[in-house]
Amino acid sequence: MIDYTYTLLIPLIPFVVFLFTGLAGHKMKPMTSGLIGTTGLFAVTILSYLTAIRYFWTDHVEGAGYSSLKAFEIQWLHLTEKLTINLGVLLDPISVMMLVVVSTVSFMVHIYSLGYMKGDTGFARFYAFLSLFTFAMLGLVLATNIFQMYIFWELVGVSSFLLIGFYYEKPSAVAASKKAFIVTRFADLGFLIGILMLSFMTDTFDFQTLVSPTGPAMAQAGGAAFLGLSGITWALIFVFMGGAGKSAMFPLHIWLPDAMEGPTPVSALIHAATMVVAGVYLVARLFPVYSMVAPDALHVVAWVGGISSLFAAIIACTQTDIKRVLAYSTMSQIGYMMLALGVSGYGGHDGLGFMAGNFHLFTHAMFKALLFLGAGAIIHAVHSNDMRDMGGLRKYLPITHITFLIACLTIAGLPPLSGFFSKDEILVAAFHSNMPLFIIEFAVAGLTAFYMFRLYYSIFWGKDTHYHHTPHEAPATMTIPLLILAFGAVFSGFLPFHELVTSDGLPFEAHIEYAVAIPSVLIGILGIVIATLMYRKVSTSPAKLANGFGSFYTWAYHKFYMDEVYLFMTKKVIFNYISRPVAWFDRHIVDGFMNLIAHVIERSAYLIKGFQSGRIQQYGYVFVSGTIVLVIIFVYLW
Amino acid sequence: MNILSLFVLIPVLTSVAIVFTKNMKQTRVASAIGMSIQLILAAILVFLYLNERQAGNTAEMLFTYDALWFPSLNIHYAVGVDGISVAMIALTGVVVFAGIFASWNMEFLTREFFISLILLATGVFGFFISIDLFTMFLFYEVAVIPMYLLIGIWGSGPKEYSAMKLTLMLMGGSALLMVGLLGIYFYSAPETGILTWNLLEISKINIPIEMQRFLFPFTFIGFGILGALFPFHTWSPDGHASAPTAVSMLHAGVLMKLGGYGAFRVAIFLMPDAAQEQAWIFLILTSISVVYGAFGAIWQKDLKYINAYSSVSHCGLVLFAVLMMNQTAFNGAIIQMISHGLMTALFFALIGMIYGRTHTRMINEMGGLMKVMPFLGVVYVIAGLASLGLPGLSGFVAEMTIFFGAFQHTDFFHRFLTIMATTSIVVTAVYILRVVGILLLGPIKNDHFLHLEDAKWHERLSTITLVLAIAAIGIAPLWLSDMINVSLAPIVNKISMTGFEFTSLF
Amino acid sequence: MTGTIPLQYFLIISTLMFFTGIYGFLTRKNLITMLMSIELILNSVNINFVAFNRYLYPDNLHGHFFSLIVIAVAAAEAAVAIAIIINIYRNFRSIDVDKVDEMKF
Amino acid sequence: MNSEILFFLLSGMIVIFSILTVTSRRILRAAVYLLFVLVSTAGLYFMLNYNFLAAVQLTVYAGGIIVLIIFSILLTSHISERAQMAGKFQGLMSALAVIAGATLTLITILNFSFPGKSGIESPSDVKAIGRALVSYNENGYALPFEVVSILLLAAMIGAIIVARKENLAVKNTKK
Repeated sequence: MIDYTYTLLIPLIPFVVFLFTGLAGHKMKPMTSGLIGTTGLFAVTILSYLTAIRYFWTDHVEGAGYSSLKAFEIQWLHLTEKLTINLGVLLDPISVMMLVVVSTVSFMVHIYSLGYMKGDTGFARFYAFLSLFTFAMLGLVLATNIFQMYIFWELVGVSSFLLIGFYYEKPSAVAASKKAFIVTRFADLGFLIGILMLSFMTDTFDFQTLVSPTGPAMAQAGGAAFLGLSGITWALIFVFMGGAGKSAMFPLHIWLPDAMEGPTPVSALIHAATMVVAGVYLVARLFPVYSMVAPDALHVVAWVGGISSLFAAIIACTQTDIKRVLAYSTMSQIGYMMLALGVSGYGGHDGLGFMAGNFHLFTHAMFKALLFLGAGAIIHAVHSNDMRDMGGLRKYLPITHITFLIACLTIAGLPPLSGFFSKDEILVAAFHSNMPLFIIEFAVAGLTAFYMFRLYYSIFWGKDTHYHHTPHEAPATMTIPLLILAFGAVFSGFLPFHELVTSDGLPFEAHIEYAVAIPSVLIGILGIVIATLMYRKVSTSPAKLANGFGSFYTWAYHKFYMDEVYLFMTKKVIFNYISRPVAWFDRHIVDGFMNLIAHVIERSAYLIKGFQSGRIQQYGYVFVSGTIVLVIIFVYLW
Repeated sequence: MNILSLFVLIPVLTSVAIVFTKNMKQTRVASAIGMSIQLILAAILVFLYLNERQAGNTAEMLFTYDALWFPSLNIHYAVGVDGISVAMIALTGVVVFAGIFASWNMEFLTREFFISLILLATGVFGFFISIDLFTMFLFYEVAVIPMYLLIGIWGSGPKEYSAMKLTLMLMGGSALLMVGLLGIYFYSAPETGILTWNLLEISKINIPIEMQRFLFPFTFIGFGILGALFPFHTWSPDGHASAPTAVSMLHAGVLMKLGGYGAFRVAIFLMPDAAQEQAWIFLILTSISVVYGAFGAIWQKDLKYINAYSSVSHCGLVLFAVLMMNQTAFNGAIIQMISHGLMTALFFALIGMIYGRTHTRMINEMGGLMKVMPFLGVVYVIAGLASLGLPGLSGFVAEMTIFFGAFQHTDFFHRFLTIMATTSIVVTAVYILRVVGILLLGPIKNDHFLHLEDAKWHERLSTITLVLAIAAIGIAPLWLSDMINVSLAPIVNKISMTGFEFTSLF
Repeated sequence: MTGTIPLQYFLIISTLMFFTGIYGFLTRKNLITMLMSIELILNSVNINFVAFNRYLYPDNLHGHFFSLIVIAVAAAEAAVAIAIIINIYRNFRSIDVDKVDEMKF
Repeated sequence: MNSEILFFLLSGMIVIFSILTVTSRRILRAAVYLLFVLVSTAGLYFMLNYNFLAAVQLTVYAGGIIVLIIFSILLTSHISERAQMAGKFQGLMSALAVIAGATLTLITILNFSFPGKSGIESPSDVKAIGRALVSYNENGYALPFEVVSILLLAAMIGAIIVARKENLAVKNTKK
């Protein structure tokens, strides 16, 4: 057995850094804590790459397939005789892949933030939170069991909450952080119920046991517990609810656009590359269970993914805040990944969707982090989030411009950039198993190209806006990560994912299917062309188009009024129709009843009190008449 | 000298010492020394206990001591601890210690205040070490009665009303409890005829089922009132709102735990048959408590009310778990008691400190406090996160253990209630974040707040002690959980002897 | 000297005096008049003692001495009571029994 | 015959003045009526041949207590002041109770057959009384005598202290 115990350090280093900078951060120079965080992350990145290389190549026996192995495990809590919560490190293709993604993006963001956050009062705090997040995310990725995943899932949620609300003096940031936390918390409730059901049925939390083809989970197939679905299907749907909340799937997506209130590096790290794909990762983790015993749950995953991607793409076409456009784009791309998992089968070439989903996760992390960091550089230069305040920036921000363009081309799926490969695999997988979803995704591919280039042209071309300060290129700490990520976005598509990350650990043959690839490239180009025509120069055509769609445009612009529905549900229904009556009921009915008892006793005491008036003559009267009565009774009547 | 008796003796000696102190400084130093010794003693007890268990001592109760106290009723001063009581004693030690430092600046009648506070602590410690039902009850009353003075004299707002309400409702509980305990006493020896108050001896026999049916509700509700059982919880919001800081801490932190502990130790342990039969009624009530308390907290505007309702919800979860009656749920209940004790004490300490600075507890009058008092703000957020069950802090461990324990029941009724109870974690998040958002974050609402100071050393000491305890349980729960688990075995055995099937009710 | 007067006559007189005293005690508001009513009651009791002594047990003087002692007690009681009344008057400017209610409730 | 007339005269005075004592609205007059009652009672004692007791009654009661009462009346109220009486309801109820009580007692007294005299009459002159007061044999009253003397002393001290309370209070605060 090859010793991987050192992987324990991967999550522990950020944790130690978090404790250190969190407790002592305000005592040292801001930059020191930033450098400590970055150095820690550098070590983590090195370890992760080392692990990946060892796991995928040097320690791998040719042709044997990749198995999962537990590098480390300790008991954390003992629940019942059968259920024990462990903490540990699990290595298998997807966790190692995620390790690379998380550490790379996190490292880039750490470097980038040295420039971006410079001078901010909460610099040390920012790095402490970043380390906390990285710790939690790595713990989630390396979880050996579903409960450990849940633990870190919550920790990830809270660090996301802390980072979204980083500018805590801004009410909108506070509201956004609250919203993000509560919505995902609600989803996590589903996750928890799912875990409860799953663990009860299978008596284990352990991933290796759960996904093993002879494991207890597989024995649960079939049967109909409720509404025609089996118990385990329901359990997995609930688990997926947790994933959908974290991954901002429709209809639990509403927190993601608001989460853009956080600092831009945070959006890049958490809300684009890592945390939001946790849902995908969760489904991928349990994929054998989904695929073998609960195909119905997998259909749910596929459709939720498909609908989300279309929904988000439409909204993205109408938004003007660049970070929100990117947020909807993220949601749309995650929809892709979910869909890929949802349409996938298990084993061999059937598992193409699985591979494609993970592949897309990987490439998406690169180009979306790049887009966000680019957007950060733009915001850094312009001090605005709104694309209407921008235009003609290509002259001022050459590096940002180039890297941003690369990212846009990648997401539009043009060969030979990485986005093309991963997206193509997804479309192929959908094409072979589910036609309606394929059509949706095909349309989304065009929309994606359109709105990304709308964004691109609005920022870098279009009108020549006059700025108060001449925008200048970001410092090297910010541009270097952009370049590195651009490199990743361009070349990560050539990674042989079909050999590395597959549903059953065995490599299979994958090739480009031209029947799907060519139309998808064409529709991408079509989207780019339309965007070019409309937005490269200032023109009235966007407004015309918007008018042409009429109320549909208005709906999309208002995000289909999802926020309003939620607001209605929370403010009106929960606050006014549940919480307020409960509070009233408690004060007036329950407490009123208690007070009533007290009042009745007091009244009766008041009545009796008259007898004990303190008036001596009354006492005397009672005494005399009492004596008389007693004498009559005992002397005469007895 | 038995180590357990020290737990009662030291507070008493401290109170005596306080009588002879001359000014505020001496008084608080005396109390701080006394309660620090108490805390150290609690730590030593945990250590000794674990050692003893390690050495293979499998007796149900350790460090027992028994002295006949009142022969004609066979009342003993009988003490002894198992893992559960040791855990509760450790909790009490921590909370009392923190409470002393939280009331460091009590200027009005300092001596009397600390004496009452320590008297209350004496009662609580005594309760947890007793295994004689009568002494237990005695200490229970000792703990409850100083509360009246503490709220009535040192409280704020409608303090007389609250003190009266709290005391009367708790006394009502005691009255029910007394009936229950007397009943247990008179049915404690069906064969030998020598009646006993001793918990262990009673547990060896079976009280006749007819009597159990009658006595269980008395005992359970009697303890339940102290444990904020719906609908007998209304003393809690008013009482907490009026009580001074340290009293709220002690009250919510440990005194309410007397209810849960008693319900578990006496009601369930001694009358398992009736408990199985009647659990469903109380389960419904406690599930209501859990959800209802959480929803009630959303609408409140006073920090202490919010916390009081949150306590209703969390303590409801304790009773809920106790009634689920299996090992995991019991374990969860005990951890939840400890966890809630720590975090609610922390909350009340913080609220007291904030109130001491801003002179208001209305959240809509405050805002942006994080900027002016970062230390208190951060600790408040930590307390809030513990309360909403963040992994790594104690609340999570407790809640998860409870939910998994409760989910062991296979029937629809229990499942449904469990899922209902789990929804409370979302609602908890809502009200905690609402408070944090309004109170600490956002812009500073009042210029007057700009001049406020952050925590003083004693406040830091008080809060850090609690935070450390919360984090310790949250990060490494296994030792605590194992310590409790071992002690649960006799109780679970006794319960499993009853052949009652819940489903037969329907 | 009593001649043919039966014992009952003395008892009737004492009874009437006793109940008159009680009536006074129950109806007067003034503390001094209440004290006077008590004197009446004591006095009626004395008559009883003396009459029983003379009529039923003339061979000893128990009743007689009892009365003597009651008189002494009455004197002491009157002295203390009046001291109290004067003190009350000083504090309340009234000796009305209903107005002295400082300690009530 | 003479004695009967005297008895009825005395008893008539007692009853009438008793009632006047408790009903008179002028306190000073009530005190005087009380004096008459006490004097008449002394008359009854004379009739019963207890001369010493009658003398004590006259000196202590009529002489001492009544004077004390009158003094206190003068200290606490004006001569012209009319005493307040109880409300009608209270008066009526008290009268009813008192009448019931009196009736009951009278019925009892009249229905009870008292035993006759027993033994020989013992002397009740001052010399015999003096002897009895200080002797401690079967018919001696040394103990009650001493007790009463202590009581009187205590009452005297008590009365002084109570009446002087204000001065004491002043002293205490000074200290």
